[in-house]
Amino acid sequence: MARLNSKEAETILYQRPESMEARPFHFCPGCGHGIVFRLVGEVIDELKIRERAICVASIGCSVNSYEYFKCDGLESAHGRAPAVATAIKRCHPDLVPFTYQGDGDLAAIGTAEIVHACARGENITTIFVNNAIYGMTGGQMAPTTLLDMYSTSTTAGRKSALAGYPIRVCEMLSTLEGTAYIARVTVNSPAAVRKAKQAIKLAFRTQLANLGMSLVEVLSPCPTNWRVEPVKAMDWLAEHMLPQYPLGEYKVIEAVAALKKEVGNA
Amino acid sequence: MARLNSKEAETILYQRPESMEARPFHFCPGCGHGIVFRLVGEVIDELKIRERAICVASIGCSVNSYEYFKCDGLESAHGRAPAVATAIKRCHPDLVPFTYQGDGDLAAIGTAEIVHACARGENITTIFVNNAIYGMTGGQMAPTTLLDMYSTSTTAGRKSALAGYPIRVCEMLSTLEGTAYIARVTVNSPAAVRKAKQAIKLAFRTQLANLGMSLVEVLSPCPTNWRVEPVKAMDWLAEHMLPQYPLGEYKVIEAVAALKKEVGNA
Amino acid sequence: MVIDTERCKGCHLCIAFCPKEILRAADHINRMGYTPAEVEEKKTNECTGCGICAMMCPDIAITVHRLNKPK
Amino acid sequence: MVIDTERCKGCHLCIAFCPKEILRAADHINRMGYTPAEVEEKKTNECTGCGICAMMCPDIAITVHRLNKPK
Amino acid sequence: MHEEITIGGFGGQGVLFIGRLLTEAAFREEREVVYMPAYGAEKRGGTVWCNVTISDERIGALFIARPTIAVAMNSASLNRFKQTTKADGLLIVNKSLVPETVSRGDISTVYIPANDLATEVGNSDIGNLVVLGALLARRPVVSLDSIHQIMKDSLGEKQQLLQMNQKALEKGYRWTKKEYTG
Amino acid sequence: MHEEITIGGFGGQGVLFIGRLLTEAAFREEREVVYMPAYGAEKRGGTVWCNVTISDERIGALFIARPTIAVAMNSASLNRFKQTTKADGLLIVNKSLVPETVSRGDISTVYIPANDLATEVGNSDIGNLVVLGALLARRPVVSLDSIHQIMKDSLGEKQQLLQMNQKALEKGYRWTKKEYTG
Amino acid sequence: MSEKTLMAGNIAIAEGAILAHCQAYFGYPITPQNELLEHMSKRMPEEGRVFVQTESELAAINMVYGAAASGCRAMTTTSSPGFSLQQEGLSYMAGAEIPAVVVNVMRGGPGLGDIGGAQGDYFQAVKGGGHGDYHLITLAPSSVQEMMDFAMLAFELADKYRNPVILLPDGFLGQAIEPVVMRPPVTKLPEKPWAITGARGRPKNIINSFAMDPVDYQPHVALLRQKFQRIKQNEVRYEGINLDDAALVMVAYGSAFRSAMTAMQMARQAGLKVGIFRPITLFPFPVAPLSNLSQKVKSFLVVELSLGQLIEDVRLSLSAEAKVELVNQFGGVPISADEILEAIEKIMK
Amino acid sequence: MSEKTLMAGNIAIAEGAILAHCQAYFGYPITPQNELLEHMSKRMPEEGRVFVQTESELAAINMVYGAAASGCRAMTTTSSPGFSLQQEGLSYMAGAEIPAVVVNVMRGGPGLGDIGGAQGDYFQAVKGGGHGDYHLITLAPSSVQEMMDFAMLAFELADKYRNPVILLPDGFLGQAIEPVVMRPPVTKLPEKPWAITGARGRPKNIINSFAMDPVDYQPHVALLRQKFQRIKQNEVRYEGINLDDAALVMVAYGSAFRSAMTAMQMARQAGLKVGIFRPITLFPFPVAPLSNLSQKVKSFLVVELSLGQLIEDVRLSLSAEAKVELVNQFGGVPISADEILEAIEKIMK
Ligand SMILES: Cc1ncc(C[n+]2csc(CCOP(=O)(O)OP(=O)(O)O)c2C)c(N)n1
Ligand SMILES: Cc1ncc(C[n+]2csc(CCOP(=O)(O)OP(=O)(O)O)c2C)c(N)n1
Ligand code: SF4
Ligand code: SF4
Ligand code: SF4
Ligand code: SF4
Ligand code: SF4
Ligand code: SF4
Ligand SMILES: [Mg+2]
Ligand SMILES: [Mg+2]
Repeated sequence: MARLNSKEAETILYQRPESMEARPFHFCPGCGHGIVFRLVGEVIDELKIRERAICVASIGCSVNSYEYFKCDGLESAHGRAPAVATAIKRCHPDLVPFTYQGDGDLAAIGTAEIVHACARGENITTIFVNNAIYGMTGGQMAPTTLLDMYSTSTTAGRKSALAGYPIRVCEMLSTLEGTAYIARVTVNSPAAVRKAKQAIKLAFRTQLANLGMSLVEVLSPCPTNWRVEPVKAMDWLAEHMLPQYPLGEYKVIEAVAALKKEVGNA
Repeated sequence: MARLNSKEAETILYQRPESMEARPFHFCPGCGHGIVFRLVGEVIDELKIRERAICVASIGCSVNSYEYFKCDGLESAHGRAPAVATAIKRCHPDLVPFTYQGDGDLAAIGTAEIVHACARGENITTIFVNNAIYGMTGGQMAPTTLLDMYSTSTTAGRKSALAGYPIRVCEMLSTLEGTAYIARVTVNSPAAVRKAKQAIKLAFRTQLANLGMSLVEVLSPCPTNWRVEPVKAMDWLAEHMLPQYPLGEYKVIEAVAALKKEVGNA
Repeated sequence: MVIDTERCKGCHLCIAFCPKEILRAADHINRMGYTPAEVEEKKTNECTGCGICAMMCPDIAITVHRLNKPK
Repeated sequence: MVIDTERCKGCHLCIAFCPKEILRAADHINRMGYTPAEVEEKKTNECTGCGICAMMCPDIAITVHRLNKPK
Repeated sequence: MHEEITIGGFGGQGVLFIGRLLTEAAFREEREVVYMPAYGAEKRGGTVWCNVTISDERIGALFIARPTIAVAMNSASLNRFKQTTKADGLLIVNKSLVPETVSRGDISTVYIPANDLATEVGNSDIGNLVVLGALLARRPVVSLDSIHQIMKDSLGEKQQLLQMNQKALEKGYRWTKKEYTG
Repeated sequence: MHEEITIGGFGGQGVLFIGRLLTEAAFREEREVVYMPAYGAEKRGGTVWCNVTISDERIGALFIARPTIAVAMNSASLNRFKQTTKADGLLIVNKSLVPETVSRGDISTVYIPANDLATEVGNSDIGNLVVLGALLARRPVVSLDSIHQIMKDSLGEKQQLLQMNQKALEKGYRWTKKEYTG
Repeated sequence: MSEKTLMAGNIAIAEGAILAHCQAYFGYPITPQNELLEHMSKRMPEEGRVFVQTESELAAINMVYGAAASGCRAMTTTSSPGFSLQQEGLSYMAGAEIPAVVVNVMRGGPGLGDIGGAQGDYFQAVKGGGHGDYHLITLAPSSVQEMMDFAMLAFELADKYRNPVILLPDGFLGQAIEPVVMRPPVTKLPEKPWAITGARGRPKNIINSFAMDPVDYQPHVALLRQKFQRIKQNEVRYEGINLDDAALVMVAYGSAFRSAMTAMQMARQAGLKVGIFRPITLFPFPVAPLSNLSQKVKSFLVVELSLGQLIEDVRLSLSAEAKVELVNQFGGVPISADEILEAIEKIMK
Repeated sequence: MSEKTLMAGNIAIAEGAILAHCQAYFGYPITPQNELLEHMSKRMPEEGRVFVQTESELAAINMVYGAAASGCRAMTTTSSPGFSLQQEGLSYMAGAEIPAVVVNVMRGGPGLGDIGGAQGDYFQAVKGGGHGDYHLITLAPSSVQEMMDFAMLAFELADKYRNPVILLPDGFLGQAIEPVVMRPPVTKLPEKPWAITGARGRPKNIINSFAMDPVDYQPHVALLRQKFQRIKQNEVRYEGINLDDAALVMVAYGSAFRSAMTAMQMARQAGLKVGIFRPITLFPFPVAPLSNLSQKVKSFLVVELSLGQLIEDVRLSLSAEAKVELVNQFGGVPISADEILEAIEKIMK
């Protein structure tokens, strides 16, 4: 991650990734999207794929994600990013499209599109930000909202009898033969952030090696709609989300495992 | 199954179920739909639920299934039967809606609706007829079409690189917490038919006991689009479909297991 | 057992699955243009009423009766 | 390390995660109305350049430099 | 020249096939031609029909409401055509499967035992070609040769099938010439 | 009576809150009233504004293009209102946060150090209520009592908060009466 | 006036539906109607009725189909992109004669657009954004009171004609807060012997919009045509303001009408004889009243929040000699009384 | 005439697209256009191009969006219910200025309807079945030759205006077989510097139809409006037959036009001076040519396979005094020359 600038008398250890625009994020204070965006940017830098990467944005708080990366990008209709990315990859196998989707986008309205991108084994990468809530529209229940959790459409807490059970996306998608790499990570601590980045990087590498569908689910705080302070949100995440959504690698096909061995943590 | 008619000098062992109309099926010769319809009819008879059962038809060769049962019924838009059945059950918990869906209907266009009915744990029953093909529209590839299998849209056989991998629906849906009973059966032999009926019956019982979502996948022949004679189709099914789609019970929550024990094979 | 030959679509699944092998394809076609199944005349008595033919029939064309044994 | 206080949204994640506990909330608000993080004056030297603050910052408001040791 | 031909029968009787043969022949003879099959509901059993319009001019309607030539391969289609066939039109009936006759004085009729004649050439299933022969015998909308050529082109490798088809066609043609001279 | 009031400021300054208070008061005083918030893009940071139209007659437009009363809680909204405020209108500016002044002779202005005055009553955050007091001091579109009553109804249990709010409102009212007599 | 309440337009629709005894609500979040869904998530369970937050607008419309087919008053609410996703379902509902209410709180488009209020879905709602020949009764409220009243009316009309009814406010009306007179709740619901409620002691019921053979389907569509004809004859609603002496008549609905009202007041003050014709039912469009009016008035000004959609129906209604102009906004931006006044002045001098 | 081939309408569209260098095809089976999809499943891989059978029409339209946004000529084909599902996507494509071709081989509706041919999706295609203000260029072929030619033209127009183009045949045309003159393949494709092809040696490209603030989105919609205006000025296409001496002019497109042709021949034989005006572009509708024609001819007969949709655009085009009648079929049933002739005779005497 360190970048040596020989002309200066100092080493820059952390700074905005080169593949990212200077424009500040529109997110709320302490929003996990900001961390995830930066990780994606760092991975694009490190894999040197800015010129080939295509940011396939979805609809949610990350709606205009294409504005933050210095790569080509486009907007998808709500839930359809995997279809859009599929087409781009099929038409241009040299490009590196990735979708950036929230839990409402991917796990509610976009269920069919992500399932079938996985079933087809599309050679694309999905960054799936699970904050257990519909952030953009003001905090309604998402498919991933926890039981008993408050949301503006489950003000007495989500009850399974009325509103069903949270969906475990990684577990579900791992049953599909076309998936090559599926992992769940989070960003609620420096160690977790480091792991999240490794997973995102491996997902992109999976695409670069043409191994099939790669997806990283990132458990991410939404302090605004969780109604807690940003710092507390990190604890809330650990306490409430992790038990329902265990971290880990859910699918690592042999070729990806080999790749992983090969590159180590680089 | 035997029905004793004391006034007659003979016992009728097999006949058209009482809950079914006399009208002949519109299916092709040897079509598995006919067998599955009859099994559903027998189960409705035996559970005495004709007056409460609602046939939620889908779009496929079974498009007009409501015409064959003597219960109320309605058509759904392609893939949306689980949503339609959800609403009926929510509005009328005393009714017994069941969806009857093909593999194109349920596993392609209707992916989101079945996944979310399962995630919500709707107390409905789905009969899912997997014939590995789009029957009604003339034999195009379905999501469940086998690799290398001929279809009118994969005339050189389905290749995963172009057309992805077959979806194992039971395996996928079993990951969802709201499912109570999920099983895969077939109808390619008398023994298989008997088991299929037991599974269908248990699925309906699951609904009657308010235990959550129940789904029975029936591997079923489509001689017309498989381009084999009906009798050979049964062998083809055993040889080609069973390896990809292992029979068995994929999800039996405890309460269903208890129910099963309680009722035995009745 | 009785086959409703006008409902029969000539798939011949019943023939294939009858354990007694007493069914065969008729030599005529019905109104829908199909070759219905029929019981070989000589073997009528061999039917055990097992119902397997009815169970496999996709067109509910078969009814199986059993003469009650007089008490 | 340098905090771009006009980018900072005052989430204070950096403060919470700095292992050296040398960051704190400023006593003023920035142009967007947020209370930015700042380094406690006395502790400037304690920064190890570990980069954890930058790693946790959701708004890429932190840059971490290290003075190169003269060879 | 302008002929509107409708052919109806059971699925499996080869109704669409002889429609396509006529269309292809007309096309080769450089006429304007439209082939319009019935589709869909009729797919699985029931009566199938198709329209072939052959003309020397730009063709309008895809559908034929009142055919100048109608071919009834089953009773259901006869029922229809006996009403719709145009005055001065020709109605061909497959007597092997259709017992009924028509009592209209303003059209010509041919009652041909197509399947029986087909059986004579060795395959009861190709009554459709017998009927096509009959049609061409009464109304040479295309030449017999064109049809032969097309069959030859498409069945070249399957000599036996080709010969059977050719015989059936000829049979229908000659039978009709003989029975309905004039 | 017909007043068109627009209030603008940063999110978090309580702009919508005083708009709602005015609306509720007008409603209780049995006037026609429309409250129209800005929504959406302004949700997360940026300038928030709302419109309150109070009238004795059926109200037309939901939006106010040229307010008769404008309240600028930040510079961005002053920038807008200095153009749009109607001739003979009233423009109230929160001097604590907005250094600029306006040079229009055809409107009345009030420059009130709302947050400073709010600090005096113990909470710098409730400058919005100070400004509301100022508005009512210059244009009694609703009575001060109505506002007090509404606050009492909604904050009944939170006595401390209620008293603080009441003080801020009065402060703004009295300050303005004093500074802008007539 | 104690029976009045201050209420946002979105909430008024929700409460109107509840008063109309809406038994089942299905919806998916989308701005600018989130408050409506959120309100229903609380109120429906309180009333012991059905609320499901669906996985998509597609699921929502198909759940409405199921609920209404089973005899319940059912509703979904959405905004423009979500409404597009419901077009297949709406066509099915019209085809199968399902009475239900669909609310489209319109926003700026096309595409993802923005969340400002707009009227760019006029064609989609009024001409039929789905496939095949059908019409949806379409009601255009222009005040918070009407949000409530028309929500109730929508359920009545839906049941009366066994047809989906669209409530078509723009986003601004959804957010606006105004005083509302609460209405008495509906207590008597119509019988629905056709509904899918279980074949108990009666022949079975079937709900569909399908025939294997077109020849069998056509008569059904012919019946629908007759029904649409009846609706056209019986259900036209509109409001006329200052038409008696008007030299220029504005035609507008929704929040555009509200701005037109103010513009009219301003114009009248300036001595300009301006009136307003407000279609309340967009389908059936008030063709005859407008046509009659145009015997007398020759100058019309259409005010809309779209690129010229309403104006087509106005043109189709007017007599040959009448002249029609357009003043509009679009893409989520409201129209001000001033711009309208300007247009009026341009025409009238 | 050796360059002619007998071909079904659906296949002609497929081959036309391939000749136009369609680089990516996405589709979901639906009658009556299955042959088209099946043909593409073979032909596209043969040509080394992209074919994906999608999980739904929704996925298909969004894949077309992606493929076309990345600079490829892309197409999807469907029939009525599937077209309804694509309305959101079409609105997005119009909003984001994506050039692509969508074929709707119309069948009987509403609802599941039947698989006969129909024209009940006229409003949906021409007025915009999706949300917000936009227009789709809509081409109406009426022969198998035109199925091929207009498929090619559709790609040209799409690229010329960066706008989706709809090809709108009815199901009967899809199934009909006629001789077709094969066209030379397109070899030169337009540059697309705006496309999403990777930000290599140029500033990044963004494709969207969104703004946080309506005030920022409106100018974009204003640009779209200008484009639609240009399309209206430049792209009107129509055919007139026997208009010179016509006392009655029929207006018809698609297979209804074909029946009208025969009816006209019959009428002329009976000495009735009948002509035909055939709109080829439904959007832009040939308003001016029809309007001009109506200076001369006062009697019009609209022939359509729907309950009165085309007739609205005809009415909007005609001069005040012209009279318009309707003769139609609907719900999947074709219209015969006889019925049309009857209508002609009724009017002319
Ligand atoms: C078809 C459609 N339906 C609904 C919406 C409204 N909408 C925008 S974002 C969103 C949900 C976003 O939630 P999520 O995907 O979890 O993203 P987050 O904001 O939490 O990051 C919804 C429902 C839309 N834009 N389009
Ligand atoms: C929205 C929509 N898309 C497509 C179709 C066309 N369609 C009808 S049935 C069918 C597939 C049926 O396949 P399956 O569900 O496997 O049922 P099967 O016929 O094999 O029993 C399709 C694609 C449709 N009716 N509606
Ligand atoms: S609402 Fe939640 S997810 Fe959206 S920007 Fe704010 S904190 Fe992030
Ligand atoms: S096509 Fe296949 S599934 Fe459909 S009826 Fe025929 S055999 Fe059955
Ligand atoms: S199984 Fe049934 S349909 Fe098939 S041949 Fe036997 S009787 Fe006939
Ligand atoms: S009942 Fe059993 S023995 Fe008798 S015909 Fe049927 S299968 Fe054969
Ligand atoms: S670099 Fe490390 S030590 Fe320095 S401020 Fe950041 S977290 Fe603290
Ligand atoms: S983590 Fe970043 S945004 Fe948050 S307080 Fe620290 S510097 Fe500011
Ligand atoms: Mg979320
Ligand atoms: Mg199938």
